[in-house]
Amino acid sequence: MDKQIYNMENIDIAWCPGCGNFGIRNVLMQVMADIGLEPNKTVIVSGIGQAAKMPHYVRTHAFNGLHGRALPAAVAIKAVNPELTVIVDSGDGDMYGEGGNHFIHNIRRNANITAFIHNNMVYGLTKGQASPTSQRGFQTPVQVNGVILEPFNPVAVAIALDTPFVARANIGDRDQAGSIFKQAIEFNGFSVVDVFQPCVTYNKVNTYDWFKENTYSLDDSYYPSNRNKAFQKAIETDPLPLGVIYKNENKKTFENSLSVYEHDKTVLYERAERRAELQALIDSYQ
Amino acid sequence: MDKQIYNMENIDIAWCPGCGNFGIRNVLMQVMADIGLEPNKTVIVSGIGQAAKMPHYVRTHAFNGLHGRALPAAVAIKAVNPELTVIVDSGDGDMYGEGGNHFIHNIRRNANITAFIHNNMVYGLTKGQASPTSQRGFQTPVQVNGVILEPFNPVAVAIALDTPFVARANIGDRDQAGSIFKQAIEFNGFSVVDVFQPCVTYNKVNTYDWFKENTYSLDDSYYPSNRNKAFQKAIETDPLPLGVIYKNENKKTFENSLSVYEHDKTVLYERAERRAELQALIDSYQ
Amino acid sequence: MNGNTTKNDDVSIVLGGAAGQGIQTVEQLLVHLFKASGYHLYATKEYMSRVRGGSNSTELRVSSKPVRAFVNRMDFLIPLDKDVLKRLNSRITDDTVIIGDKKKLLGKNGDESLDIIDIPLSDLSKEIGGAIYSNILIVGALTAIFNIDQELLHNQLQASFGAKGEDIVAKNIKAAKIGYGYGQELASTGKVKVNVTKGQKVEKQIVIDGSHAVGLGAIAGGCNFIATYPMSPSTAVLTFLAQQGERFNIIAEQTEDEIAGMNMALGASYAGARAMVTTSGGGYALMVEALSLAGAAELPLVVHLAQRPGPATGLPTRSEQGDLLFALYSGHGEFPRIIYAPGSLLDAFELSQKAFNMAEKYQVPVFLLTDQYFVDSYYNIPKIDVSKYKNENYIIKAEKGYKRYEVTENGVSPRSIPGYGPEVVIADSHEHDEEGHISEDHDNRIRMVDKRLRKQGALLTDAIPPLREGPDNAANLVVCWGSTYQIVQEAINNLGRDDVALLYFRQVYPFPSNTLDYFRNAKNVIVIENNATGQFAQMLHLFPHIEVHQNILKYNGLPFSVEEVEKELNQKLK
Amino acid sequence: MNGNTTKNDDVSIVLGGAAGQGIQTVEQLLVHLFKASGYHLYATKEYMSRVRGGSNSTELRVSSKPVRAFVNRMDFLIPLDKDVLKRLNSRITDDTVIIGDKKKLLGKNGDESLDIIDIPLSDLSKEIGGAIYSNILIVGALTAIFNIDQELLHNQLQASFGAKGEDIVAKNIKAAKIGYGYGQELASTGKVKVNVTKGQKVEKQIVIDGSHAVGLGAIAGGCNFIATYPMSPSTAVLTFLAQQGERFNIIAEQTEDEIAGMNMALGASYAGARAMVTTSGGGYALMVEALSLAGAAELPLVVHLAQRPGPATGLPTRSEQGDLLFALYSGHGEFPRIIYAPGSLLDAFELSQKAFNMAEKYQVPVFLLTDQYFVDSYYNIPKIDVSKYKNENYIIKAEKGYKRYEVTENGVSPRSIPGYGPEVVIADSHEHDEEGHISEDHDNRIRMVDKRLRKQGALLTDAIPPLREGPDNAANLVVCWGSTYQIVQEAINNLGRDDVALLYFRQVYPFPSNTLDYFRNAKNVIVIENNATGQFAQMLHLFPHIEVHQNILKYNGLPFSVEEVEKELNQKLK
Ligand SMILES: Cc1ncc(C[n+]2csc(CCOP(=O)(O)OP(=O)(O)O)c2C)c(N)n1
Ligand SMILES: Cc1ncc(C[n+]2csc(CCOP(=O)(O)OP(=O)(O)O)c2C)c(N)n1
Ligand code: SF4
Ligand code: SF4
Ligand SMILES: [Mg+2]
Ligand SMILES: [Mg+2]
Repeated sequence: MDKQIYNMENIDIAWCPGCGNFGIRNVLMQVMADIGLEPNKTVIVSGIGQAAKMPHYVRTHAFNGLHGRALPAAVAIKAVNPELTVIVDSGDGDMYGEGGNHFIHNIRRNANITAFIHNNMVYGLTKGQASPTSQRGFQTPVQVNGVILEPFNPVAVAIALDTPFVARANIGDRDQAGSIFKQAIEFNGFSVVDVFQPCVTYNKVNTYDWFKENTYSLDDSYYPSNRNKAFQKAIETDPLPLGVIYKNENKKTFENSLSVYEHDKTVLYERAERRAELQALIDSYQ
Repeated sequence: MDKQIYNMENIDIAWCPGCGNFGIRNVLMQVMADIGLEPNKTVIVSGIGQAAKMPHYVRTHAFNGLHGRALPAAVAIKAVNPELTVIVDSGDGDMYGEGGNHFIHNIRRNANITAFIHNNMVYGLTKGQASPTSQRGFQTPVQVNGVILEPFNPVAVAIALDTPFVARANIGDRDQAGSIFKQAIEFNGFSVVDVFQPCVTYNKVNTYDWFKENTYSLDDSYYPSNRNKAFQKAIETDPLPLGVIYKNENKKTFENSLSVYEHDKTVLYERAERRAELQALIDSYQ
Repeated sequence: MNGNTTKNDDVSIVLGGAAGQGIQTVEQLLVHLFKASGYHLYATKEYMSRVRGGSNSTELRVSSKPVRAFVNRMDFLIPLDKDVLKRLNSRITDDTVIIGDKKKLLGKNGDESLDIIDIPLSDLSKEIGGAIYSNILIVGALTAIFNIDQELLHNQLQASFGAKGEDIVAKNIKAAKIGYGYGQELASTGKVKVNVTKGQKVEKQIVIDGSHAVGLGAIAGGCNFIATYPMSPSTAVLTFLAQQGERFNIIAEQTEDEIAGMNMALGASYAGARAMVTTSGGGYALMVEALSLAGAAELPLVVHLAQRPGPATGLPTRSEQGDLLFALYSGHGEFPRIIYAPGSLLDAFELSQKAFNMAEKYQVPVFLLTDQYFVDSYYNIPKIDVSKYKNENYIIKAEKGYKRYEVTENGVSPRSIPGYGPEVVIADSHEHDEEGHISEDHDNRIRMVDKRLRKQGALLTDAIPPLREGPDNAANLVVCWGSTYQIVQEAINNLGRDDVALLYFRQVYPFPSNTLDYFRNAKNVIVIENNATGQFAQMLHLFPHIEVHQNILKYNGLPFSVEEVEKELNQKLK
Repeated sequence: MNGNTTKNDDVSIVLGGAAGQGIQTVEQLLVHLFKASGYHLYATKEYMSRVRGGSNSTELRVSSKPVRAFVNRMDFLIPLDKDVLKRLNSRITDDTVIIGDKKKLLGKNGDESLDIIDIPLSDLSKEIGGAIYSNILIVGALTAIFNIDQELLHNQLQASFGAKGEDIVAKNIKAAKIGYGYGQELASTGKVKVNVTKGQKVEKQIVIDGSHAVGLGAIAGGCNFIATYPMSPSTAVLTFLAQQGERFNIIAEQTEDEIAGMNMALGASYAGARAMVTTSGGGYALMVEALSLAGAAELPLVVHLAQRPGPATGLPTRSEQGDLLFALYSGHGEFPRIIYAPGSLLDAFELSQKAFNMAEKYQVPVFLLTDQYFVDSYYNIPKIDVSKYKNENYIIKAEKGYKRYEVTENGVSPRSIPGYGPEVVIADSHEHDEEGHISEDHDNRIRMVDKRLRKQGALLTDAIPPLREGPDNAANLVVCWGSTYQIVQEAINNLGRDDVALLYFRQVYPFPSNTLDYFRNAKNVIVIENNATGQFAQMLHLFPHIEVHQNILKYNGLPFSVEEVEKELNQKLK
C-alpha cells in the first residue's frame, strides 16, 4: 500500500520546522502502509498537545478528544468494534501526566491497541513547561530552579504492570523506529511505545544529538521475554536502551475477555436488538 | 507515650466486626505512641472508603477529603508546614484506582510523608465491587464473570518509580506490621506501605487465612537497597513477600527542594508579609 | 396503641435494624409475598453509609389500591434493636403497633410507655439455630396477619435458601411456622387488625425499583455500553446492566475513575454504541469536562445522575434533588442538552428508553436525574409492553463527500461511525470545520456555535410537556419535578380540594414552548423540591418566566413524606 | 491611503506575522519605548494555537490620553508576511498606513490596490545578518515616526541583547539605525503624520498586563501557594508566581493534573496557606469536585479562571466570557461562593488582593473570572500603592473546646489550622458535626446546611457595588461585566450621548442588595457580553429580577472592538 493514501489535501501542519513530530508522522504512515491498514478500518485517537494533532494530519478515522483522555476512548472504540485497528498517538504530558491514571489502568485492561507516546520531555503546546519525563534540573518558566521531581519512567512502570509489549524508540533513527512501530501495531495486545521526539523550540537540552548520544540499541542477543531482565534494562539511563524491551505473548486481550464476544464476533452496532428477550426479562419480575 | 492519647470519646466505629481495619487502627495508634507523635503535630489524611474513615477514629488533626485525593492534600499540608507529621491512610480503591495518578506522581514528588494503603482487594464501602488489586477471576455483582484485568501491583509500580521506601505488611501479623509501620513513619521521604487487610464482608477469597497462607516474611538476609532485586521480589506472587521491599536513602525530599525553605525553615503561616518587596517589584515595572 | 391500624386497607410496616441484621432479606421476601398474594405494594429504604451496624429502616406499604409514595405513618413497627426505637421515635404514635422482642427492646431501662407486642425473637431464634432466624419469625408473623398462603411462603423460602441445603430450608420453614403461630394469635385475638383487599390484577403485575426501571429502559433504548465508577446511590444501574450484559449484548465496564468512564462512553458512542454512564454528584463532577466534549464533538450520551446530598461527600446514602442546576450548567462552554427527571417507575423506564433515542437524534447529552429515594423505591406496576417502545436508527453510511459536522438547518449533522461506509469519520474536541478538522477561522466559529445551539431549538419538537392533574381553573398550582411526584400526588389527593392542581415536570430542561399555558390560571404557584435553594423554582423564573409564589423545601437528607407535604400545603394553599 | 492617521493623537499600530517571527520581541520593545517616552500605551494580542507559523497579531495604541481598549481601526499595519494582509484584510481602510517589504508582501500577483510604504526588510536584514533583524528595522522606523529618543532605543537594545554578545548588540543597533532612517524619511516628507503628545506623568507609571495584575494582587493578598496544571490562557499567572516564589515565600507547584492542583490548594489552605489555582474552562471542569470540597470543608480558596471559547478544547488561545454560569453552578450540592470579574488592570489587582481576604473571612471559594483578552492586554497605570491594601488575619488558635464547624449566627465558624494551638483541627468532606466528624443526623444536617448558606447572606456586607458612569436619569443603561468594561466605556464615550449610562459589574455574584437601584431609571437595558447565550443577562433576570431589553453578544473567539460596540449601540439605543 502506498502511504500517500493517508495524505490529506491542503493541510497546514502546525508543527515547528524540524520538529521530531514530522519524523513520527512519516514513520507512522509508512508502517501503516506496509501493514496495509485501510483508512476506513483504522482510527487514530489522541488527546491534546502538539503530538496530539496527529489525527488531523493522517487521513484515517480520528477521535481527537480531551487532554489526557485518549486511552479510555481508544479502548472503548476497540471494545465496541474490534474490527478497527486503533492507534493512540499523543504526547508525554498527555499520556503520562494528565492521563497517567488511564495509562496504568489500561495497561491492566490490555486491549489490542497501540500507543505511541511522543516523548519530548516537555509540554510543547503550552510553551515549554516540564513534562513528567523532563529530566532533573530542566529549567522552564515554571520550573525556575529546574525540575525537582523524579522523572517518570514509562518503560519501567509499563513493565511493572506487565504490559505485554513495551518498547522505546528514537525518531532520530527512523529505520529502527519503523521496525518497532510495525511490531507494536502487529502485536496482539496493548503495545506501548515511548518515542523520543526532539522539540526544537522548547527543549534545548534533549536534542536530536542528545538522544543520539544518550541512547543505544538493544541487539539481537537481548530477549525481551524476561520481565526481571527487562526491568533492569528499563532503569538503565546512561545510556538509555532502545528497542523492544519487554514482551509477554501470553495475555488475553480485553476484547476477547468480554462476554459479548464469547459466542459471537459481530461488532456491536450490527447486532439486532433483543426485544423478545427484554419482554421475557420484564415479565420475569414478580 | 500512651496510645490512649489518640482515643476519642463516644465514637461509633462504622467498620464490621472482625474487619482488618481494626487491626490497622490499633497498630497505627501503637506505633504513633511509640514514636511519640503529638496529636496536635500530626495530621491523618484520607480519601473516601471504609479505610478512609480512619481519621475519625484517631484523635489527631484530620483532613478527610475526596475519594482518591488524599495524596495531593497531604503533600500540600507537608509542604506548607513541614513541622507536621503527615500520615495518609486510605483504601486500595481510593489510592490505586481513583487516586492512581496522584500515587504515581507523588512518588515522583517525594514528600516526607507516609502512606498506609488498606489493601482488601475490594471496594468495601460501595459494597463489594472489584478494586484495582482484586485478583483475576474474583467475582462481584459487577464483575459477574470474575475480574479480567491484570491486578495492580503497587509494590512493583512503586519500585519502578523509585519510591524511596516501599513495604508490604499483612495486618494478620501485627508485630511485623508494627515494625514496618514504624520504619515507614520514621523514614525521611515518601513511604508507601501496602497493607493486606481482610474485608470479612465482601471478600470471601482473600481472608485472614488466605493472606497467611499466601505470604511469607522477608528475613534478615534480604537487603532492600537493590532496585532490581526489589523488583524481583515485587513481582513474586506465590507466595507474596512481606517486609520492607525497597529502600533508597539518597533522595532529597520535596519540602527540602522547595526554594521557600532554602534559607528559612519557618512554616509558611508564621512568615511576615513582604510588603516593601512587593512595592519594589511593582515600582520596577516600567 | 389501639390495635387498629389507622387506615386498615392501606397499611405501612416499618422494619428497622442495624446494617447486616438482615432487614433486606425480610424486605425482599415480604415484597414478593405481598405482591404474589395480590396486594398492592410499595417499599422504600433509608440507610446509613456503613456496611454493618448503624440504624436503617425499610418501609413497606400494603394496600388495596396502588400506593407509590413514602408515608411518615408507621402502622406497624418492627424494630430489631433498641436503636430503631430511638431513631424512629418521632414517628411512633398511639396507633403504631410495635412488634418485637420486648426484653431486648426495652431492656432494664426500657421506655415503659411503649406498648410492645412481644415475640421473644432472641430465644426462639436461638432455639432454631441462630439470631438470623429472627427475620423469618417476623416474616411468618406478618404473613399470618396479612393472611398470606403458607405454601407460597414455604416455596419462597425453598427458592431463597435451597442453595444452602435442605437443613437450612427446614430451619427457615420452622421459623416461619413459629412466627406464623404468633401472628395468627395476634390476628385472631383482634390485637391487630388489617383489612387490605387482595386483587388478581396485582398478581400479574411486576415489582421493580427505580434502578431497574432505569436499567430496563436503557436496554429498551438499545443501550449496549456502560462504563462507570461505583458510587452510591447510582451503582445499581451498573450492576444491573453488568448482570444483563451477556444476554443483551452490553459491555459493562467498571473504570479506574469517573473521567475514564465518561471518556470511554464517548469513545463507545463514536464507534456506534448507545452508551451511558451512571453516577452521583461527586462522580459526575469529574465527568464534567467530558460532558463538554460530548457537546463539542456532538456525541450521543446518556448520563444517569442519581443525586445524593452534597456538597462533597455529604450524606452518601441519603436523598436530595440538589444537582439540578449543576447538571444544567455543567461543562465549560455553551452547548445544548436535555434533562429528564422521572417521578414514577414507568416514567423512569420510558424516559430512559427515550433518552437514548433523543441522544442519537440530536447528538446531545441527555440526563436522567434521579436520587437515592427514587432508585431505592419500588412498587407494583403493570407489565411493560416492550413493543410499544421503538428505537430509531440515526446512523448513516459515510459515503464520498461525507462531512461529520455539516452545517444544517436544524443544527443536526448526519452522523456516521467508523467502519460504516468508505469515508472517514472525525470526532474532534476543538472548534472544527465541517469535516471535523481544527479550524481557527472566526466565521466558521460562529457558524458552528450557531449550528450547535440551533439543536436546542430543534429538540423542543420532542419536548415532553409537564403533566397536569386537577381542575383546570384551580387557583393553587403545586409544581414538582422528578422523584417527589407521587408523594405530592398522594398528598394532594388526600387534601381532596377542588382548587388545587398538580403540575409535574419529567422533562425539566428545556421547557416545552407552551409551558406558560400550564400556569395561566394559577394564582398561587407553589414549588416543592428536595433541596435547600429551590433550584427548579429558579429555572421556572428564568426560562418560562413563571412567578413562583411559595417554595416547599426539604434538605435533611430524607425524602418528603406524604404527610409533610399535606401539612405544608395546608399552610400554603390559598 | 491619505498618509494621515485618522486620529493622529491616538494611533493604533498593528503588527502581524507568523508565530516565531518575533512580533513579541517588537511588541515588548515598543511597549517599553513608547511608555518610557511618555506616551500613553495600550497593547493586546491575538494568536493561534500553535508554536510556529499561522498568523498572529498585536495591536499597540499610542496616545496622548489613556487608552485601554481594543479598537478595530488600524492606523498603521506592519505585516511581516502575506497571510497578515489576507487575514486582517477586513480591517484595512483607506486610512491604514501599511509599512512593509513590498516585494515580499505583494509578490507577483500582489494586490495592486494596496498602497504599501516599502521598506525592503528582507534585503536589508539579510545584509545585516539575518531575517530576524527585520523586527528591529521596524522598531527603528517606528521610533522615528514617534519621535523617540534614539539613546533610549539603543540602551534598550543593549539591555535586551547584551547577554548574546556585543556583536549581536551592534547588529541590532545597526538595524535600528537603518530603520530609523526610513522612518525619518517618512515622517519628514509628511508621508505619515502622527501627533501624539508625550507627558511626564506617564513616564512614572507602570505597564502591566492582566496576568501580572492578577499575580501582583495575589501577592498583595498574601498568596503563598499555587498549584496548577498549565492551560492557556491562564498559565502566565502560574509562571509569574513561580518566578516570584523565592522572593515572596510562595510555593508554586505544577501538578500532574488539575484535580491534584485543586486538592493540593485545599490541603495547603487547611494547613494555613493562602492558596489559589489558575486554570481555564476545561481544567476548571476537572476541579469542580474539589470546589465542592471547598464548600463542604469550608476551606478558603481563590480560583483564577481565565476563560477561552469552549466547549471542550474549543479555541484554546481565543477569548470568550462563556463560563460564568458554569462557575456559578459548578460543584455538586449547594454552598456559597463569590465571583469577581475585573474589567481594568487596577481592578484585577484589587479584586485579586481582596479575593484572598474574602476567602479567608468567609471560608468560601472566590473566583476571579478573566479571559484571554484580559490577561493578554496591557497599558500604563499609576504605580499601585501597596500600603493601601491591608490583609486581615482570620485564623485563631485552637484552644480547648475548639470546634472547627461551630454553628454561628452568620454561619462563619472560627477557623484554626493544624499545629496552631493545642487542639486538633478537622477538615471533612462529609456532612459533619461541629467538630468535623461524620454525622448522619438529620437535624444536624439542617443546621449545617443553614449555617453554610447563611454565609451567602453574610458576605453581602462586603459586596462590591457595580460602577455606574453617565447621567443619573439616562434612559439607556448599558450593562457589562469583566473584560468588556473598558471597551464599552470607550464606545460610550465616543457616542457622546447624554441619555446613555454604563453599569459595570466587577462582582458578578452575589449581587449587592441594592442592585435594583442602579436600574431604576433605565428604560432600555442593554447587556453586552462575549458569549452566545447571554449568561450575565440571565443572572440579572434571575437574581435581582432585572428586565433586560436587549443583548449584544459576540462569540467568534475575539473580544469586542470599540467600533463594534459603538455600531451595535447605535442600533440599539433608544
Ligand atoms: C484539561 C486540560 N488541561 C490543560 C490543557 C492545556 N494543555 C494542552 S496541551 C498540554 C500539554 C502538552 O504537552 P504534551 O502532552 O507533552 O504534548 P506536546 O505539546 O509536548 O506534544 C496542556 C497542558 C488542556 N488542553 N486541557
Ligand atoms: C468521586 C467519587 N467516586 C466514587 C465514590 C464512591 N466510593 C466511595 S468509597 C469507594 C471505594 C472504596 O473502596 P476502597 O478505597 O478500596 O476502600 P474500602 O471501602 O475498601 O476500605 C467508592 C467507589 C466517591 N465517594 N467519590
Ligand atoms: S513546540 Fe516542540 S513539540 Fe511542538 S511542534 Fe514545535 S518543536 Fe515540535
Ligand atoms: S466492608 Fe469490609 S473493609 Fe469495610 S468495614 Fe466491613 S469488613 Fe471492613
Ligand atoms: Mg510533550
Ligand atoms: Mg478496598
